[in-house]
Amino acid sequence: MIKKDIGLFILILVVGTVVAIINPLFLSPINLGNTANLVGLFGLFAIGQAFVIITGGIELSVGSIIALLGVLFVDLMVNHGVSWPVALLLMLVLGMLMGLMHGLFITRLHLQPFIVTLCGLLIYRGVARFYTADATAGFAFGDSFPTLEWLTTGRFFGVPHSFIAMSVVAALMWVVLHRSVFGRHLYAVGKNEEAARYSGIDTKRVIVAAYVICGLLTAISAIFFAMYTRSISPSSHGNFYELYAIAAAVLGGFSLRGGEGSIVGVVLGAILLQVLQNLVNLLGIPSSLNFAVMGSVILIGVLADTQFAEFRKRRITGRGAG
Amino acid sequence: MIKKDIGLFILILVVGTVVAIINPLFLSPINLGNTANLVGLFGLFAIGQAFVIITGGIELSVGSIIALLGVLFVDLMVNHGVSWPVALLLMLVLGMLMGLMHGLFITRLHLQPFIVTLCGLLIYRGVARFYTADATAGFAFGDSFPTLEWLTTGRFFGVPHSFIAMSVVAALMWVVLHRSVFGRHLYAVGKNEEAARYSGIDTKRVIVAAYVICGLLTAISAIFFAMYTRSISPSSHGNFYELYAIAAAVLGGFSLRGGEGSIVGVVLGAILLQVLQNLVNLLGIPSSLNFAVMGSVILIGVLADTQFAEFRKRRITGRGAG
Amino acid sequence: EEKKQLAFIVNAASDFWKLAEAGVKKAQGELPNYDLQFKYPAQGTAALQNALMDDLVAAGTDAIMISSVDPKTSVDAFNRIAAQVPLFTTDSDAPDSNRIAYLGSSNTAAGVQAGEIAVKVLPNGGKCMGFVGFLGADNAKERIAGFKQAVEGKGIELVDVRGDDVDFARARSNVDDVLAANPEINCMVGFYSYNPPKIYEALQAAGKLGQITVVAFDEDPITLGAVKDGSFAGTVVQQPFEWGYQGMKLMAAYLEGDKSQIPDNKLIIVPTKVIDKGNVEEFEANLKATLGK
Amino acid sequence: MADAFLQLTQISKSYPGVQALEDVSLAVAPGEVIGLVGENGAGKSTLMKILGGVVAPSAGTIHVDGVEKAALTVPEAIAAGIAFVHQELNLFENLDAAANVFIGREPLRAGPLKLVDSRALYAGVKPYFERLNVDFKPTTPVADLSIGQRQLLEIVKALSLNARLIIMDEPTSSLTLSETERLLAIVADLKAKGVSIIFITHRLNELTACADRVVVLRDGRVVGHLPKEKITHGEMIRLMIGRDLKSLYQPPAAPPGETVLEVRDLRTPTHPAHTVSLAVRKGEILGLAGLIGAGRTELARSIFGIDKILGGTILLAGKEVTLATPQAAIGAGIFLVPEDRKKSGLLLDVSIAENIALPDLKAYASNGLVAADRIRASAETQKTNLDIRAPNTETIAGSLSGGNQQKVVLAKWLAMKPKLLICDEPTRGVDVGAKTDLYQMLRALADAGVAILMISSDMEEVIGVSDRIAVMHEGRISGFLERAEFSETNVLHLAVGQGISGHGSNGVGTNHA
Ligand SMILES: Nc1ncnc2c1ncn2[C@@H]1O[C@H](COP(=O)(O)OP(=O)(O)OP(=O)(O)O)[C@@H](O)[C@H]1O
Ligand SMILES: Nc1ncnc2c1ncn2[C@@H]1O[C@H](COP(=O)(O)OP(=O)(O)OP(=O)(O)O)[C@@H](O)[C@H]1O
Ligand SMILES: [Mg+2]
Ligand SMILES: [Mg+2]
Repeated sequence: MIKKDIGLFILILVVGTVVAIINPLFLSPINLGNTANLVGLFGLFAIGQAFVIITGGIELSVGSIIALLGVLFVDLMVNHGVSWPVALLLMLVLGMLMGLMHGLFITRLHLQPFIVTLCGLLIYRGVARFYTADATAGFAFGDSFPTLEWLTTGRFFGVPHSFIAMSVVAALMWVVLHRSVFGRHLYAVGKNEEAARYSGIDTKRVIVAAYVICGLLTAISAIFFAMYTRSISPSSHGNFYELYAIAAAVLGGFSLRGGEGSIVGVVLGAILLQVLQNLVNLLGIPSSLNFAVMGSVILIGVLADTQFAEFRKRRITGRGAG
Repeated sequence: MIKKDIGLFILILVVGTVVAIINPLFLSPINLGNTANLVGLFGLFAIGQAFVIITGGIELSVGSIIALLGVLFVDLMVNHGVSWPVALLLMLVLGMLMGLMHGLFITRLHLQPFIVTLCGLLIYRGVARFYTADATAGFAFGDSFPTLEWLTTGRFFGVPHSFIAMSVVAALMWVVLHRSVFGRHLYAVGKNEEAARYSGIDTKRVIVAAYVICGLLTAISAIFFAMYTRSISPSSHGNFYELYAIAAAVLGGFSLRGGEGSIVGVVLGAILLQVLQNLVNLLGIPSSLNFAVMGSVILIGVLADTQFAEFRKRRITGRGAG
Repeated sequence: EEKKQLAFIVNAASDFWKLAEAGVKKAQGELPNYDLQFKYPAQGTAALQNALMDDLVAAGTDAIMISSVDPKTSVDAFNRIAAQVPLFTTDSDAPDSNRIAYLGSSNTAAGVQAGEIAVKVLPNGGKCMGFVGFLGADNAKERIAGFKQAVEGKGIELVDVRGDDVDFARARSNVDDVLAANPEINCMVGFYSYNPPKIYEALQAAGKLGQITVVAFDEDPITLGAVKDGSFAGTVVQQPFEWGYQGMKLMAAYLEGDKSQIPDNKLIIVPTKVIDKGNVEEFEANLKATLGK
Repeated sequence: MADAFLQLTQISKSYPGVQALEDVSLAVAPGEVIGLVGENGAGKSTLMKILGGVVAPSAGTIHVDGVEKAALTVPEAIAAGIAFVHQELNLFENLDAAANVFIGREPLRAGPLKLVDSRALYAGVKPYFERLNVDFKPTTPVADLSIGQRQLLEIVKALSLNARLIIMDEPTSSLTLSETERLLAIVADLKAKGVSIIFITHRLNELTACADRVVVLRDGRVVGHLPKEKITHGEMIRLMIGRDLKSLYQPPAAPPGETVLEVRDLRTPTHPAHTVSLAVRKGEILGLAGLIGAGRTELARSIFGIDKILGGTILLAGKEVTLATPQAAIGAGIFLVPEDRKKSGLLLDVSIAENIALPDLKAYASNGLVAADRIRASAETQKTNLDIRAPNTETIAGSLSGGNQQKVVLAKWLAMKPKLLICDEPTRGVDVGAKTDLYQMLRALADAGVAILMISSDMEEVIGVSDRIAVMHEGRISGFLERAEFSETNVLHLAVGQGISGHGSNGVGTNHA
């Protein structure tokens, strides 16, 4: 587990060093701050996704939840005069309810996670688009919520609050996943649900809890996103974010079969993805090549990692046999 | 297996009947023809995806392959004067090579299918966008390839050739999956790869073959798509198609854990998805609700199916007890 | 009861089209014998648009006006539809197809107008960075070409244009990255309607409002606000309201046999306008009135 | 005897931290039955896996018909005529029984199309099904088979290979006496046809009946050869564990107390027409015997809250309870050691310590946070108590030998304090030495006031360990036996649904409470 994380960490360092050599501005505080901000935004819901993936499930509706909650959040404040703490609380509750619903559909009605959350992806986006009649929800010019803005887009000694929020969440979730009884139960359920049930674990509750956590973290991230983009086009906001989240988790050593992965891994995965995004702009690579560069670096990185691991394993067994 | 298919079939009938009652034009030959055409286009690569899913894998690069091969196909013919049979053959070979590569990465270098094909998704789309510098590749006005056009977009007594092609492929693949030794080995590998290896099955070859088949069918579908849209915007052509394919398979009774599913199922899944698309347009539902309607119908359908199955199971055991 | 059905199909969901929708609504009020539909495709792809048109024709629509994602290469699909019902194009044209006429603005002309704003406020020249949704889309290419044409030889260079695939978070981080990586840039152009607001927010966050010249397109409220307070040099607006309104009236007239409104070159151009500090308040008031807000 | 066609020379195999085999040599001649015994983890399966081409040795050579090889692959082993009944079942649940038998070598038709010839397939398995007298059809999906039935299917698979050497790695661990006898008859039959057999088992009397010679392994080395005339129970045990064993049955310290669990007219989905009633008392070990598919496992699962019950009541200490979930059962002090360790008992890729702690994690946690050192300490205790053979408690459970895995499953529950312990085939694959230890532990638990319901297909075990035996037949209790009535014949008679002398065949037994 820890070895995998180190491999990913080295990959990030290598990529970062190469970029910094070509364009030293990569290390400028302003650029690091911007990248950290995005890592915070994406990391938040990637951690949520990680919890679901550990149980052997998948949460495809992340992007749509971010769009729907973003639209509602902005709309409540701008058009219905709801105060921001109330609106924020409402969104967090809504996110958890969505997760709860997914979890119940999966555990009580025995539907496949892929189907349930795919329907979520479709329905939430549809509702978001219908709600605004496909218009953009956004703040008017001059609309200002100083405290909320400071909380979500402010910086603390240059460190964006979104990144701080993500770090706090990651630390908390690290304890939950790697030190708590609930965390052990999550792994057990992901590795062998039947054996977990025979061991007296309430597997349904554990699975539902994973989706609720994912819903909550996604909702938090939805607020940050809404405040970052300040306007939400419900048809495109958050598109493909579920893939980002899953990719971050899988890069971080999670298996879609469940039962594997660490919080450190998924955070590193999120960092790598954002560094790759940043690199394209910083090196002036044509944005059409954006995807290709990302794909290639991921592939090469993962390849180097596994090949190195196998090489080491061979060396060890080789020695043992000698 | 067969029971599952019947449930889906009934769902399609119910949805179709409801739509036909509200708007009888649903049953007009022209509308049925249009829908059949789309079923053909989407069904082709969904069947390919099904082969990969049976092995417990996943192929995320479907949409990007359709974009890249489409761009190359059109470009070869329009700008490089390659004759269409040669271009077509080249594309099929390319599709198979991509599948081969994915398969080899997965079996020889032990990478996760999700990672390999995610990189494929990114890289192929990037290459396609770079190749045309984000411009659209398409036929100029007046460009005409009568035989090719007849083959791909023609109709036979009102039945679109794409649908016929899909039906032929489905029939062939049905034999391969459900009657041939290779098909049986696919199921075995998907359920328990280790046991399959112990049984003397060359599991790596089986897995690679599944990806190659998927690549081939995707390439065929890419040609049909290119001829249907006649222009390919590399940044958006085929976006999300992998989700469609996976959704069709999962609706059709496939499990992402592998080893389950039937060809009839995935074809029915593809039909349902297209009928839902068609329904939104035909009933004049606000297109913003498009997604929401699709999601709801799928959810309700799957729910009805599983609940009905459980009800029947209870009744049977209940009766046995009487 | 047999009302004739007219459809207006757009290329993607965006606020821009809300204005056209308002125009269509106004036309509906004046065309009680018609059923007017305003259609967003589920996603902005040519394939989906073509399928949508097929479905509409199958469902009995009598005339269609479409803003095609990709007009150049949709000619055959257009001709297939045009063989069944009268077809009009808007926003972007397919002159080689059998469409009845094009109604809309000229993106090249709009690009030129934007370039002229830049020339006016940057007499000593400058280095510009562009931001856009889809680099390969026709409207983007025409606007970029128009802009380049206008600044040619005036010491102003459009260094690069960054695409974001209509992902607002990317649109914003693209601007952030340029601010971090390209200190030589002193002018920015937002080619799609949501790009200028993202430029505004990024500049605001970096404390660089007013230090970098911004040329905008379209009439996002943030854009207008920025023009008003002088942060933006100006914006080029089309008149989508007129497209919706005039387009529907045009189709209704055509169906009733009145072909007099179709000019010989089949192009009905609704001119674009430059909005700057001088006329922004008046424009904003008009806009509010049309949208009924 | 004919010359050996297969020769293993100085084979060694090491895993990280474990020397599984060291300098093992073995020759196999046509038509001989070789018994292979040894404690759990002695290296028996590893040696056989090398023969079957599943793992490669670290050192040594293999000669097949005089051709030297460093290692075999699975296809090479099959080509050499070596068939394998794996200790851990390796079947495909998504295929039917016949398809599993012929997997990897399906009969073909339609020439180059390579279609499966289903007719030949089903016809092909039929003789074997008849020969083993199995109670399911070739078309039955494997997902619907019980463990015992699956084991029979594995045997069919090996027989159908028409091999010249069949390796049977604990083929009888889930079989009852009658199936075992049928298998031993088949072994004799095969031997007569010149087929060689390597027979691994922990039920040593099976070897007394069928083996020509016995090879004993200890800690990866060959520690003894026994020619046919010297194959005795005692001799094998002495070589295996280096000491004698005490007799199996240990009487309870005190007469049984009040009834802990009573089941009244319980009906389960598989046998909905029949009801089960039984009672287990404090301090007693109630054996539950029956043929394969008699419904014992299902009864246990129903009591434990895994399967829904169709009717009947469960009383705990005289009070009616509903145990809808395993959590409820565990909360009430009812524990189940499941039959299928791979599927329901273990997290295979997790350490021994984590597996043992899993059911009772809260006990190792304060404020919801788990204390890893407490887990390790408790696991160490269990490892010593049960003699789990592994380098340490951090060893991954999946890398353990079959018997040691079983011990880990037991350890999960022994670390807690049950009121009623249901053990479903608790010693499946456990070696004789460890079995004795285990029986002692069960007895100690019983003496400490725990009621124990022990489901077992091992006749020796049922008769040797129980204080009382209940026998099931097709979903109902066909009779109870008191110690005085214990005998193989009596158990068998009840198991096939016949009565025994002086006892009503449908007798639900007197209520002892
Ligand atoms: N894949 C593996 N990785 C690490 N160690 C292993 C692996 N497979 C087996 N071992 C170890 O090798 C030793 C021999 O195991 P093996 O399965 O051959 O024992 P066995 O004699 O068959 O025991 P049993 O009677 O319990 O089945 C054991 O200590 C086991 O833990
Ligand atoms: N998962 C399952 N699904 C369907 N049927 C099953 C399942 N497991 C067992 N059965 C069937 O239920 C019946 C009772 O099986 P059970 O396992 O309870 O018997 P048992 O007495 O424990 O026998 P065994 O020695 O084979 O374990 C058998 O006929 C078996 O085929
Ligand atoms: Mg073994
Ligand atoms: Mg059993």
